[in-house]
Amino acid sequence: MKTLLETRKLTKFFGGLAAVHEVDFQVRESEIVGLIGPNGAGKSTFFNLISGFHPVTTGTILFQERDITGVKAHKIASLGIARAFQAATLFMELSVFDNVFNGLHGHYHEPAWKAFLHLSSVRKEEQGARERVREIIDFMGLADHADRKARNLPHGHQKILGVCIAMATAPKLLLLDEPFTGMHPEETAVMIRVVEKIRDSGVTIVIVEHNMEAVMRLCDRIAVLNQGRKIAEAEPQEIAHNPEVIEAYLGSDEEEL
Amino acid sequence: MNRGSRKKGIIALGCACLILALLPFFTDSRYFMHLIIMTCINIMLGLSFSMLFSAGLVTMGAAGFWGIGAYTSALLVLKAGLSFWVAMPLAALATACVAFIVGLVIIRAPGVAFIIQTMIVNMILVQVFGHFEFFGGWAGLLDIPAPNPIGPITFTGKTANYYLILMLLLVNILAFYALYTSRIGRAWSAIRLNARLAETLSVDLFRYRLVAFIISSAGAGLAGSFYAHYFQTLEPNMFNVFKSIYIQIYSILGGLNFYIPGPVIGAAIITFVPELLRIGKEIEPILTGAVLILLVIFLPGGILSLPDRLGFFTKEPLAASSGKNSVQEQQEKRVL
Amino acid sequence: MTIELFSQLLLNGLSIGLIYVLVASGLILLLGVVRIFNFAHGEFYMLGAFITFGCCEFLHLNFFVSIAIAIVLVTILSLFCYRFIFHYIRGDILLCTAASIGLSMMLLRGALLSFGTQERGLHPPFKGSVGIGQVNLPAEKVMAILLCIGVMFGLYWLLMRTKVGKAMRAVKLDNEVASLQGINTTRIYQIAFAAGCALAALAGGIMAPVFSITPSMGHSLLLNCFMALVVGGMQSMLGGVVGGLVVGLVLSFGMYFVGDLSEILLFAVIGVIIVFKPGGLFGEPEHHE
Amino acid sequence: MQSSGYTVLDRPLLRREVRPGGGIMKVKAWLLVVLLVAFSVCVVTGAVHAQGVKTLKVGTVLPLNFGLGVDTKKALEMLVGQFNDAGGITIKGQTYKVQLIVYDDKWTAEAGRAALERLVYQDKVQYIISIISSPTMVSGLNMIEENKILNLFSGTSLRAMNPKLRYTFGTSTTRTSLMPLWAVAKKIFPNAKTTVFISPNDEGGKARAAEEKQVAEANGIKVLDTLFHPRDAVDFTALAVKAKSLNPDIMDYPGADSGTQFGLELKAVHAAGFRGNAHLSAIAPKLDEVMQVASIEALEGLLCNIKPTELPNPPPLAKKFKDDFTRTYGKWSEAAFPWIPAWPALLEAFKKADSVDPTTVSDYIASKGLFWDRIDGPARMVRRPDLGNTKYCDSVSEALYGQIKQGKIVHVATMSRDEVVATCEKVFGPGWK
Repeated sequence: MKTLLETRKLTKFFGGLAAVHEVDFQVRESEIVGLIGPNGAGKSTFFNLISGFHPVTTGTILFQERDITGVKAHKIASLGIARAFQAATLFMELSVFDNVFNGLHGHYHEPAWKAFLHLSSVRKEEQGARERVREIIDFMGLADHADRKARNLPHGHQKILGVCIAMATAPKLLLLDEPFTGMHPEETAVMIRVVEKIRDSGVTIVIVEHNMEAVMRLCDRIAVLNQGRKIAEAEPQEIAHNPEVIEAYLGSDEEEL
Repeated sequence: MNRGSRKKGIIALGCACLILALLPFFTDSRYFMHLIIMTCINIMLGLSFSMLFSAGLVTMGAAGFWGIGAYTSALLVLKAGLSFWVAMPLAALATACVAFIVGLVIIRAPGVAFIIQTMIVNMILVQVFGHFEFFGGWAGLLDIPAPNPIGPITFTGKTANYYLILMLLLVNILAFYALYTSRIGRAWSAIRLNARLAETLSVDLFRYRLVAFIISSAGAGLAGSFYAHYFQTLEPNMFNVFKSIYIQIYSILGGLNFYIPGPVIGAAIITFVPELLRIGKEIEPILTGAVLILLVIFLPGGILSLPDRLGFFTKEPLAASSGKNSVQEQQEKRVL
Repeated sequence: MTIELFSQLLLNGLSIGLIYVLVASGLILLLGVVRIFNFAHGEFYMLGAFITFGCCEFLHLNFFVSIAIAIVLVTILSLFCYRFIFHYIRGDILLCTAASIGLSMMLLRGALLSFGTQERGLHPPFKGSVGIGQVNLPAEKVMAILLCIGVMFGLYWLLMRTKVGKAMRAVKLDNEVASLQGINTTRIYQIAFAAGCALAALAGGIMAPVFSITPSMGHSLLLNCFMALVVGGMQSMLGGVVGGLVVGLVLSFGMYFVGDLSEILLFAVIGVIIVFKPGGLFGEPEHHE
Repeated sequence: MQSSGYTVLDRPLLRREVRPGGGIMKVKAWLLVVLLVAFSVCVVTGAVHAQGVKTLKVGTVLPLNFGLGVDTKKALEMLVGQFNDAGGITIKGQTYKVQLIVYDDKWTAEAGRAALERLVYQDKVQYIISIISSPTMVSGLNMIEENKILNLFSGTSLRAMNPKLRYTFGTSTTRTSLMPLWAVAKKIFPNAKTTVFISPNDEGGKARAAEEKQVAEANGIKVLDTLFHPRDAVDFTALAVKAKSLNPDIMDYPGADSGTQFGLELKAVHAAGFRGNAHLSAIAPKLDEVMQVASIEALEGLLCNIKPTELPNPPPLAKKFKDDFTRTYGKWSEAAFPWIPAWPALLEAFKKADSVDPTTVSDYIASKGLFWDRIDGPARMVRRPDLGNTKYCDSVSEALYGQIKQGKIVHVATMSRDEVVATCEKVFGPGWK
């Protein structure tokens, strides 16, 4: 399998503090990789570096063997890296449909002046986009809620909607930031099904998550970050028994394995 | 934007156009017509503000760009001898060019800094208009001719000018409406509602904001061009920061979430209330100030939120979730 | 350019700049903690000057006592304004701006009508001038410099060392987290608003013997203070201090060398600064990239 | 861990805290609607109150956001009230009373134009007097001319001297009283050779500085430099240091404000070490205000126009005005003084032209001129050939000059209106009468 995403000695300093320190990390096509670690281990910063929100201090990021270090966030997004945020970061005032509709922004080919004039070619293109939105919503099981405001959805649905929006960009790589946090068991089960469905559709996924059960179940491989460094990377079973990992978690008193 | 609200909007626009088009037949007060014309100009300025707001930016410099339009148009007519009808689009173009250059510098400024920097740009423009004799200095420009007549129609009276500004306003509204309903407008609203998320959806924040800045300034420039030839005199202080602040109040009073009807209502109120209170003589500003404060406190969503407030046409509860909302907002905030 | 001339202009710029520092710090406090763009700030400054003048001239009180009374009265007024206006719309910067414009209109015209139409000036509490080297500076300006520096240090101590100051900084960073930690944010908003307005009143009191006292005296000052914010940045008090001094010095030196172009000169300086540091000298970095 | 780099604005730009109590807010909102409706009904009905017959409507637009505007309004209201109480004016057997309509222009063109539009089209006034602010003046000139309204303005804008204007006349003498000032200065300071101007950089300041430069040089005094400052400046230290370094014999303040700003200029110039004791000002300073900011030493030697009300023995007209004003409003203020001569001029013009028709009156003034008694002495209309206007358009009045010694005004010279005209003609060429 080809390597989709690779970081080489990726480092980020905030002031004098290393949030991410010389992390080498690889994601191959069509796998689900988990990224775990105690609070403050640098997982979210790592995501922010990949999606271009923070400038990298040193190191390189390769996506499909292309160097994307220092590329702006919206360019990275249009290359095919999508991201669903930690909490429900949505367009709260918009309907579910419009939320997903916004996700299709990078997929219009007609030039902007035509869009301004609402020419028939543009209308046709938008019609196509609307159908695509319907498909995504159906696929993710939100069809019943299409006209509700995102603000008024239950928490679990909001998180699924977040994934929907990311999926609308037709990504090659999907970064999921804590998709299971704050969910009931039933909602978690739904989300797991959603993630599996996405994987089956051929999208590569990286998950940052605290919910070990879900991570263990979903991931093909797990990497562990602690204090900005990668301390382990292996199959789920091995990770569970890795002494350094257990030490990291026990030492921080945060989470139990 | 769903079909229902579009239909409603078109009906509202049609009715408003009809009423406004027939207005001169019902009144013979030229003072009233003057106020209506000023209202139309102010509406165009308010629309310019709310377009930037739709892209998540707040400007306190709209009056400066208004001034660029006014001065360009006046100078082109006075010094280069062009016809008003040529000078008007050129004025809008010149304003857009200045906005492009200014935007390159200030669009990147974070949040509140952008607000103050637009204010500074406005002050700079006023100083430039005042300091250089080319622009007429602090005394300003005098005897700017009225728009050139088209066939039998002359633009010296109020009525012809009124129809002219009404046409400009209509064009302005339609163009802005077309933008808001296109993917450009959707990208703006995405930026306003959640800039971070919009960025991950491959929306180029800088470019879209710059486009909003340029287009909104061009709208203000267009209004300025008309203003110069209607008012026939210009002086730098017409375009000072305090005017910009009023422009912002138009949108706030009307309702910030109503990009087009908001400024219409707000500008009408801010233009007419002080005139109604004129009989209060020297205490007029105290009364106007009180009205402003009361409106802001009691109707924070703007005048247009009144129907919602009173419970008309509400399909979905407005603040359905009170406790949960703020928790979500907190979480949302931490992501940023 | 002789050294005397240089130091004369420098000291003059400092004395004016420090006033901008006081008012701009108040604005930063309001902007950072309460999130209000207070366009009525100039009017609080004006009220401070008028009250100081009234106490000195009609009640024949000591100058410093008069300033204290001005601060107290303006603080009470500002708390009143906060409770009945800004409390209802707190957190929304645009609504607060609109309301503060309304307040500014009311206070300005109210002052003109109630204090009378005569322009005022306060006779300096100290006679003569102070010689520093070969430079003579009027005593009231020396006093202004010393008072401002003292107040700024006091403010620094207040923000950095006291419990209230720490709470303020916490609210400024993140009001929800602060309220989760048991800080009464409503109270902090009130205190910050009052403190910001009190600083303006203090500045007005200090300036009363230096310049004239008119109802519209706050207007141009407020605009200069906004420029100070752009120069220094809106994030920290340090930004206000540096911004205020830069504005004061540029205007002082500019007035000597280029006359009425001094404002344009100031704008040029600001332009250069925001091209290289969009958030101001001590402002927050860019966030888009 | 998360660094947003966006600390002040960490919170979204717009966030409304959710407030409980929707029900109460609904009631409040209804209440607001009712209040607003009631309010506008009151306003509209108040505006349409009945008016008596045979009343002349006289309009004025004043900057009520400044002390001088408020005081002028008071003075005009008092004068018009006295006039009506005295039975009005009888022209061709018909008695007229005057209704004065005052509007606020906030010294802005937009509000000023709206106020004028209201005066002209709504209130249908035929006479407008005492406009002070030049933005209002300039933005309304065309409309006033088109509607044939007699316009006796008080401001200093030179724009209104345009020969194309038929209905507009200047009644302020600030433009004309500075020429004799330099003649007086030549007598009082015989050894003076050089001067420096300190002037605001707005329209009025620049125009005055240019005029005064011409006058000074005609009197053989060299203008070393003109230093401009922003109109609302308060800190003049740097400017004063510069002016002092040029070492002039006379310090002159063309177009200066008459109140505390002038005082601040004097104070700064004094503090900079200027001890020539020769200051000039063409505008009569409001001494009580000036002395609040400037010390007696700083004022020493100032040669300026003075108002007759400030003399120890004021002439009867001035004394009556001062007494009436003090009685009516409890406190004397000289701020209104330069702005009210339009009122007696209007009455005199009615009498002389024997008509109240604005066109007849305007044509009479333009062709025959007008002599009337201002409160500060006899005045007359003059032509301004130097500005290309050969109709009577500007005014000249008897001028009093005084010098300040030990904080007191000492009357040094009186120029009758003919002498004033003569000195003007000497500088600007003949043909004024």
